[in-house]
Amino acid sequence: MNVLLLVLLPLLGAMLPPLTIRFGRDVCTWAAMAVTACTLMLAAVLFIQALEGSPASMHLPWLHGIGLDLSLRMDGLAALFALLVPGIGLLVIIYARYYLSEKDPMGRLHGLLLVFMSSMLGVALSDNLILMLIFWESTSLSSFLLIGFWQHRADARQGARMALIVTGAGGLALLAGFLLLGQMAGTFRISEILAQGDHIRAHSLYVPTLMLILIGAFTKSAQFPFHFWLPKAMAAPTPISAYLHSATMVKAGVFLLARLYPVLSGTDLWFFTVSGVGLTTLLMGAYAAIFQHDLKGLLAYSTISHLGLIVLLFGLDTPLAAVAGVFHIINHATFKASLFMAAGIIDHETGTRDMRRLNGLWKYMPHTAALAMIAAAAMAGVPLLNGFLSKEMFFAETLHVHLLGPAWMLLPAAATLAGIFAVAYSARFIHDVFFNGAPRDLPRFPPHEPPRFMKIPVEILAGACLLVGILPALTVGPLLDLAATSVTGETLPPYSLAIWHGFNTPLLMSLVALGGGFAVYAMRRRLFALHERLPLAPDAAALFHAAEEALIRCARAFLHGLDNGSLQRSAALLLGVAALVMILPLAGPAISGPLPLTPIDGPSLMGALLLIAAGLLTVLWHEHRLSAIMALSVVGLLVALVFVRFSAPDLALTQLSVEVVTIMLLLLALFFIPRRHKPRSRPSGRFRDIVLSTGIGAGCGLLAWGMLTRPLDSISTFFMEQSIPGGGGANVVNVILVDFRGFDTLGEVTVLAVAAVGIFAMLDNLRLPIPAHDQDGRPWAAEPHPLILSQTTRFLLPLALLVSVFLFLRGHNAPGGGFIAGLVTAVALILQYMANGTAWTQRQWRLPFHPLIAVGVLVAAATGAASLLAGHPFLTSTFGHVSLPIVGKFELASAMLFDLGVFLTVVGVIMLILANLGKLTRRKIRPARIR
Amino acid sequence: MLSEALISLFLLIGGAFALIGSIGLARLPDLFTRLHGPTKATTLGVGGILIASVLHFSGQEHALSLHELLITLFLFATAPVSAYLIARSALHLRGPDGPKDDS
Amino acid sequence: MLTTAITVAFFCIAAALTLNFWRLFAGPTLPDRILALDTMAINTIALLILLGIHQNLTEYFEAALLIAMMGFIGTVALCKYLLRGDIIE
Amino acid sequence: MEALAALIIAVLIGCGTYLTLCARTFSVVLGLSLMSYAVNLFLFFSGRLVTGAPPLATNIGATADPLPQALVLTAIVIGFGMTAFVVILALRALGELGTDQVDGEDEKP
Amino acid sequence: MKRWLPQPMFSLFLLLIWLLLVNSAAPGQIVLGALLAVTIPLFTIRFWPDQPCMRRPLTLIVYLAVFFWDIVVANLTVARLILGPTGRLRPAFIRLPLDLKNDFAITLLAHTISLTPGTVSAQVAEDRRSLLIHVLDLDDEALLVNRIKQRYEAPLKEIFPC
Amino acid sequence: MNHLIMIPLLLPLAAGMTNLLLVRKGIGPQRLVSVLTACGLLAATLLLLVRAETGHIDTYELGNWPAPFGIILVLDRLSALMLVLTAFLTLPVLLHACSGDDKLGRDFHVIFPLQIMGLNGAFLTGDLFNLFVFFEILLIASYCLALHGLGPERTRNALRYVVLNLIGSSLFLIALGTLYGVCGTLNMADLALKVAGSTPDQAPLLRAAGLLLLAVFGFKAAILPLFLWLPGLYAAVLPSVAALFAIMTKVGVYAILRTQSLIFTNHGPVPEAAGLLFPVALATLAAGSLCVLGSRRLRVLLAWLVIVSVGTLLAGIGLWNVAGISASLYYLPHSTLVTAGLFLLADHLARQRGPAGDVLESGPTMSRPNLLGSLFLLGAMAIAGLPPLSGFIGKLLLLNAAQAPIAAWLWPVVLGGSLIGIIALGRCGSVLFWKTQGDPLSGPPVSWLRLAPAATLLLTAVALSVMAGPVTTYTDAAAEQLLAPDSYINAVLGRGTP
Repeated sequence: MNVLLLVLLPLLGAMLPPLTIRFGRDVCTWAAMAVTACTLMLAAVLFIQALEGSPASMHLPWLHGIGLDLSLRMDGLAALFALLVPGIGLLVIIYARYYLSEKDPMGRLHGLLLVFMSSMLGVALSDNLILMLIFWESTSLSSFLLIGFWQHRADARQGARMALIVTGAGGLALLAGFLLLGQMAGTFRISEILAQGDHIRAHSLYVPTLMLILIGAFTKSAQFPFHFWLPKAMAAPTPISAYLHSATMVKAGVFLLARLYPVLSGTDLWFFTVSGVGLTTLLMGAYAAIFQHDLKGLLAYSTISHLGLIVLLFGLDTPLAAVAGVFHIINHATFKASLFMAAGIIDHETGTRDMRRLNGLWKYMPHTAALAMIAAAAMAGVPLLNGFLSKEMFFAETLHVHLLGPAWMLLPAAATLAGIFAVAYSARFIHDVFFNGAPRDLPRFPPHEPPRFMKIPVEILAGACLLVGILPALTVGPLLDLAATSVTGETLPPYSLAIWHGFNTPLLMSLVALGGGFAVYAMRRRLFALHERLPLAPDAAALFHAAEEALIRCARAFLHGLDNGSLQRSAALLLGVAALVMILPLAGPAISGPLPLTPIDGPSLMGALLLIAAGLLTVLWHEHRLSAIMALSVVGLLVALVFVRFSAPDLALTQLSVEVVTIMLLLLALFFIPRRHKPRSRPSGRFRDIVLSTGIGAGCGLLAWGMLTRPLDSISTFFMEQSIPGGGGANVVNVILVDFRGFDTLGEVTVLAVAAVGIFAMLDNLRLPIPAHDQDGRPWAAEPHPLILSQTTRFLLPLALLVSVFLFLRGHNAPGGGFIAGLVTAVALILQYMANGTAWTQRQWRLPFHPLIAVGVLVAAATGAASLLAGHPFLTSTFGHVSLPIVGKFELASAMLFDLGVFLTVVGVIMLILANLGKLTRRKIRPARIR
Repeated sequence: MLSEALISLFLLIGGAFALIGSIGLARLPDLFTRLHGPTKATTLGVGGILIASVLHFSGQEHALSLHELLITLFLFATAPVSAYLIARSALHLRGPDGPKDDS
Repeated sequence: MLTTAITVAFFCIAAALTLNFWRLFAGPTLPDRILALDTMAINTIALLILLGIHQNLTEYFEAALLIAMMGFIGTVALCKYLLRGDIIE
Repeated sequence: MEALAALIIAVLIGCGTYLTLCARTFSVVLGLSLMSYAVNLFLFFSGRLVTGAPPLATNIGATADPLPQALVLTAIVIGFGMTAFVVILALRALGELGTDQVDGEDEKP
Repeated sequence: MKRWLPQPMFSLFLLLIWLLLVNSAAPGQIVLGALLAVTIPLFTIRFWPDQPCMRRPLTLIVYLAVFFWDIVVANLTVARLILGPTGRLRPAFIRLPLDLKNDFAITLLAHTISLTPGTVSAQVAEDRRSLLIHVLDLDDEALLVNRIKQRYEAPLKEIFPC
Repeated sequence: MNHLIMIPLLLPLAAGMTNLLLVRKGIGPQRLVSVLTACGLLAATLLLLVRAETGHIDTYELGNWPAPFGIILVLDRLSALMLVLTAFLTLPVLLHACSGDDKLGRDFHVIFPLQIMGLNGAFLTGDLFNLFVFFEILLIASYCLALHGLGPERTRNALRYVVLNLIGSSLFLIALGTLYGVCGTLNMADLALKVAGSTPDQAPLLRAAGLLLLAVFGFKAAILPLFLWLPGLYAAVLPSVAALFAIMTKVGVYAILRTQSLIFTNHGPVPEAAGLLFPVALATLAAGSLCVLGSRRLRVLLAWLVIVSVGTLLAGIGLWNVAGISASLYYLPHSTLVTAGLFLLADHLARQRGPAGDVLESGPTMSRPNLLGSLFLLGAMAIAGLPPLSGFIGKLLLLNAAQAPIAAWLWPVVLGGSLIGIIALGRCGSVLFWKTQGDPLSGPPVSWLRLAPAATLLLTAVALSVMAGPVTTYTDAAAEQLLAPDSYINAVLGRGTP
């Protein structure tokens, strides 16, 4: 549990600084420090436990199904990081208190630092690959927020995004690699996986797994060719750089190499890839560092270089190299953190980091200079400092590599060369800044020593460099031992942490490096000139940026090309897909079924031909719109005839009445729609339309043909049999509608109701120009309501209502029903509107349409719900026969009440739509813009 | 047998008149003359067939089946209005000069 | 005899419908087309009744009645459009 | 008769499709209406072609399949609601956008 | 009475229609029809504010008889004209001066004219003083006007005096 | 037979109609009705979830007619999940809308419950035609909601949406007609039996019908060539409506899952449809991701993210194994709720940014940048699939579900999509929150209360990831239930058939 606490403590503590910032910067810092200190102490306790041989661990199931559990374990390697991360963190927090200006949001910085600390601890402590990945990605994300801390600066935003993208991409690769690893091992538990090294190395998926994991590690640790994000990340405030790029973020990559060392290492592929990349990075970073003019840039490249060194060490694939690697992790953390802080102090006090302007600061800030010199010397590998020790071990290990065969000399030579570069840039850091004449137009002059407490972290770190450098075995011995053991997973071969191993080749290499380094530095002006003249190596960051921009441009082009806002294109795509899926399965000889065909008779043939002709006429006339409407209504009429021809009188009734309402709607709309002739611009478009139409038509026709020529065994016999005994009606279609499938009908009236409400909303405040004359420029007829028409409709209305009642009442047993009755009523009422005008009609009687609709649907629903009271399912119908004197026996069915609901809704809906549409022209009209 | 003959007669009359009305519609030279065919001949044609139907179903079910008359009533009530409105629209479309004798 | 008469009547009505359609197609004016449509509706009534007699079914009566009503209303709407543009003012 | 039925459906659907692909709201509405007629017919035909036997429980012997008829009825009603909606929407679009073009091409004057 | 049965004749007519519709004269249907014949006018009377006053139902029946006979004759005439050579037709518009005042009566007259031989009413003048009639084959305008006035307008004037 | 199953349908219907009666009574009572309804729905659906969790499949025979004849409502684990998701989405969206969006027209509270009813009905029904009817209800309601507030952009996009859906509905009916014409039944369980027992002679028709259904549902779900209607629409409608629409595509996904797992199983006589799903899903995912990157407005970007999530969901379903479907079922609530939350958040951002709106360009500083920024970060992390939030877990489950040969296709696309998501959202967040200039606009800063709905939705990403264990247990069970449709068929046709 304590392990979990170790991760949770900073995470929860992260809320403290933002909350306490209102009490002042000091309180905020104290809060952050307290949290960190507690974490550090806890880590120390756990470390001691681990030293005593009982490493703490915990295991909580989370997503156990796929093996993702909350498993944490404090082994040696984890302990190393568990100490480093809060340790350096504590110093960074103190330092940041003085580094940040008044207007920087310190609460956010400290909070984010703590979150970051928590994620980093999580990475170190995870005993589950996926869990580790979770923390891994959180470090990417929190580093994104940290790097972008100065959000107003474009370089900060860009650097942050670049870091996020590169490390995020690496994280995704890592995820894939982890998943593969998990699939190979059958578990995501790291401690279990570590035991399966041989099995995994022999597995066919080893190569992709290794590559993916290495991509993850290399992006995080800024290895070539993914190194470019790190210098850009220097836009962050220096405390953040000091933290992220010395001890934590970038170390996550090498941590991963160390963590999976027992599983993945030990193959040629590992050796060549890891050491190759490490070596390249080592040299490239060191070389580039020399030529940086920005203090932090120099440090950034040196960081890259040192990370390359560590990676190279792990790549060398010997236990002692691994020890050296672990050792260098510690050392690099200490000296690099202090160097960043020193650079920050200089920046803070002088206002610049440009080494061409910073000169001779020794005079102004000797204390800082002394500290920086210690740290820089450690970086250069000067004896008596910790850097020397690990570098010595590194040189020694390069001599023992046998895989290269006759070319074995290359590696030591390259290592020495890197050493030379390291000395050169360290020398430059010191000499250029503190000596080398006088400062040149510094933004802040004269500089002086920073506040006392700002130097304390640097002093502690520099002290550590010295202490470890002089007394390595006493100070870091046990930690290193423990950590390195858990890296290699086996007992380490004997090694000694001592300053003096006698005169040997590594010492010689060190001396060469020192001497060479100073020599290179001495020649720096000539080298700078030479470097300037070198053909510019492609700048990876610029390339990355260009690639990103290109990708976005490409995406925009794609997006723009995809969607031009055209309805037609989307419709064509949908219809095209439909045509394909209909035609492709049917394009075989087996489309005709076995059923014998029914004979064609003359009138039917004629009707069919007329129907087809009317359809084509609609297309032909679509520019002459009124004619097209007429052709359409012929289609409707003939479709109704088809329904009658094939025994569906109910359908014919519905079709006819819906038809006329549709026509009215279209006419109402047509009044407003301007008429223009515009030939279709592209013949290709028309060709496409014709092909598509033919395709869809052919597809549907084939489907219909295939269907009609095959026998059907349907469930309808049940309805035929049950209609009278179960539904109390002889008209099976109506009984299906109100009883067997009454739920569909309820849905259908709901659709109508919603449509009406929506239409009402659309008509609200709709302003359309009212044409003063018809399409040929003729003014409209003067007489709005022809006498003969209005007189006739007065007579027709009662008749129509009678018919409507008739259709309603008999619907259950013969063609008819609530829907058709509703339509007839509505149409008859609309006829009044047409013949007498909206104003007159509404003066006579104003129907409340909205409530009518609501009541209609509610009546239908309530009829259905009434059966719930009796304990039957919704919409269970009941019916009975009632006898009255004179009248005789007649049937009453609950379904009729349901039908009444339908009736009311339909009347309400149609009236609402048509009457309100008709009212459009009565509004006060403003001339609208019509193109 | 007699009833069947009667029904057949009415059917033929009805069919013939309906056809004649439509021939008129197709054949006559201008709208106003065409108007005469459908308003009268077709209406009567439908009437004939409706009477046939009345006879047929009354004979079938041995009870008076008169509801087809209703359709006739409807047609008589509406056909003139339709004709009137169509004529009126044609007059309107012809222009403001008002009705002229057609030539 | 009845069958023959029905068949003949069927053909008459079918021919009538075709002629109506021809008029609808040929126009030339919009009122012509409306007239053709109206006539078509009326002929359709005849067709339905005929079908009823033919199949000995009374179920088509309502459809015929409805065509009489709806055909009329459709014609009114179309004419109103020609006359006034706005069919419901 | 089956061939005729299939032909009717093919032609109506084809015409509807063609009109739907036109660049003006009015044509689109016409096309959608045509298409919905055709689709209703298709659904209706899925109960096969039965002549002279409306699905009344009082009828003796085989009748037409009532279920597709009920479905078509529902479909007609829903189709009507949708057509009405799209007609008014076309008007609304005309009012708001000042154009009845829908091919997205002539938005620029 | 007036309140609950605003149009007694019309209600009777509706009952008749109802019985026609249901195609039966069962007692139940008569009761139901009567109920509807009373209730529907209660509602629709709002849309028929200008009720014509009707006298002399007998004249109406005579009028209807004449009317139906004329329809048959009209059809034969028109059939002959249609099937004959169309070139010989003498179509023309004539204007019929109106004596009728009642709107409903004018409407009835227009209906009658449209349904009878060779004439279609085409426009009621805005002042309702005259009726424009299209004649398929015009022989003598004065004769026709006279015939219409006597045969149709006069009885209508009697039936609907106000 | 338990009547509880009717609540998700009847309650919103009654609420909608009550609100229609209350239309002239002002917004207050309507809001009350809507909110109470939403709460009631949440409670009822949770009870249903508890029932379904046991693995028992509830059926409800409407009108007391037995299975293949009457309409049957079926509650299995998948339906219950969708119901709860809908209810859970509804409440915050409604509350957000009540802070102003609903006043832009009189009928918001009429339509809104009916939209929910349509959704619930689609999730519950066991009858194909009834599914069509509920699709129409939810579509017509969605048209109205899409147009709510009106304005040219909304109208333009709604017109396209409506017309395309009308075409889609026509195609749906054709597929339905073909199925009925071949099998003679509409009940999905019965159809499953009939299709399984079909003759080779019927196969071409069934194949066409199956593919057509897939195309129609795919269109509603917004798969690759058919998704053009979505981005413009979602960016144009009111934010609360867009948030609700986050579930609209999921209805398509649900319908695909239901019909393909039940009727056109990949081992049945018509395997094509199921087989097509996977490549189409990947293509959708890829194209959607690219468009995410190309978007210039936040809401357009979010809309494309909806499409990406559809691709992801269908990819999981396309694997046709328990793990894949379970992954999708886990991902489904996540993507719905988080996208909805982001849409709501985008509304707040756009208001804060004044004239800059949601255009991804430098705008004024926001008045509570840390709060809004944290919420945005939360949502962006979740939707981009960054750990430890639900998006990551969903993708993890999905990646883990793919076995060797197919993983080679799935992994690169899903991971690449994630990367593009990270790039796009990183740019987006950096522009919105970092690249600011000038002071905050005058006007009250956004209050906690107003942010609460968005925050609730976004925080479900945390809840879903913490609860990943139990949730995946449920989705695993649901996926197993789907892949063994016999239990469904037996439950539906258990009685009433000889």
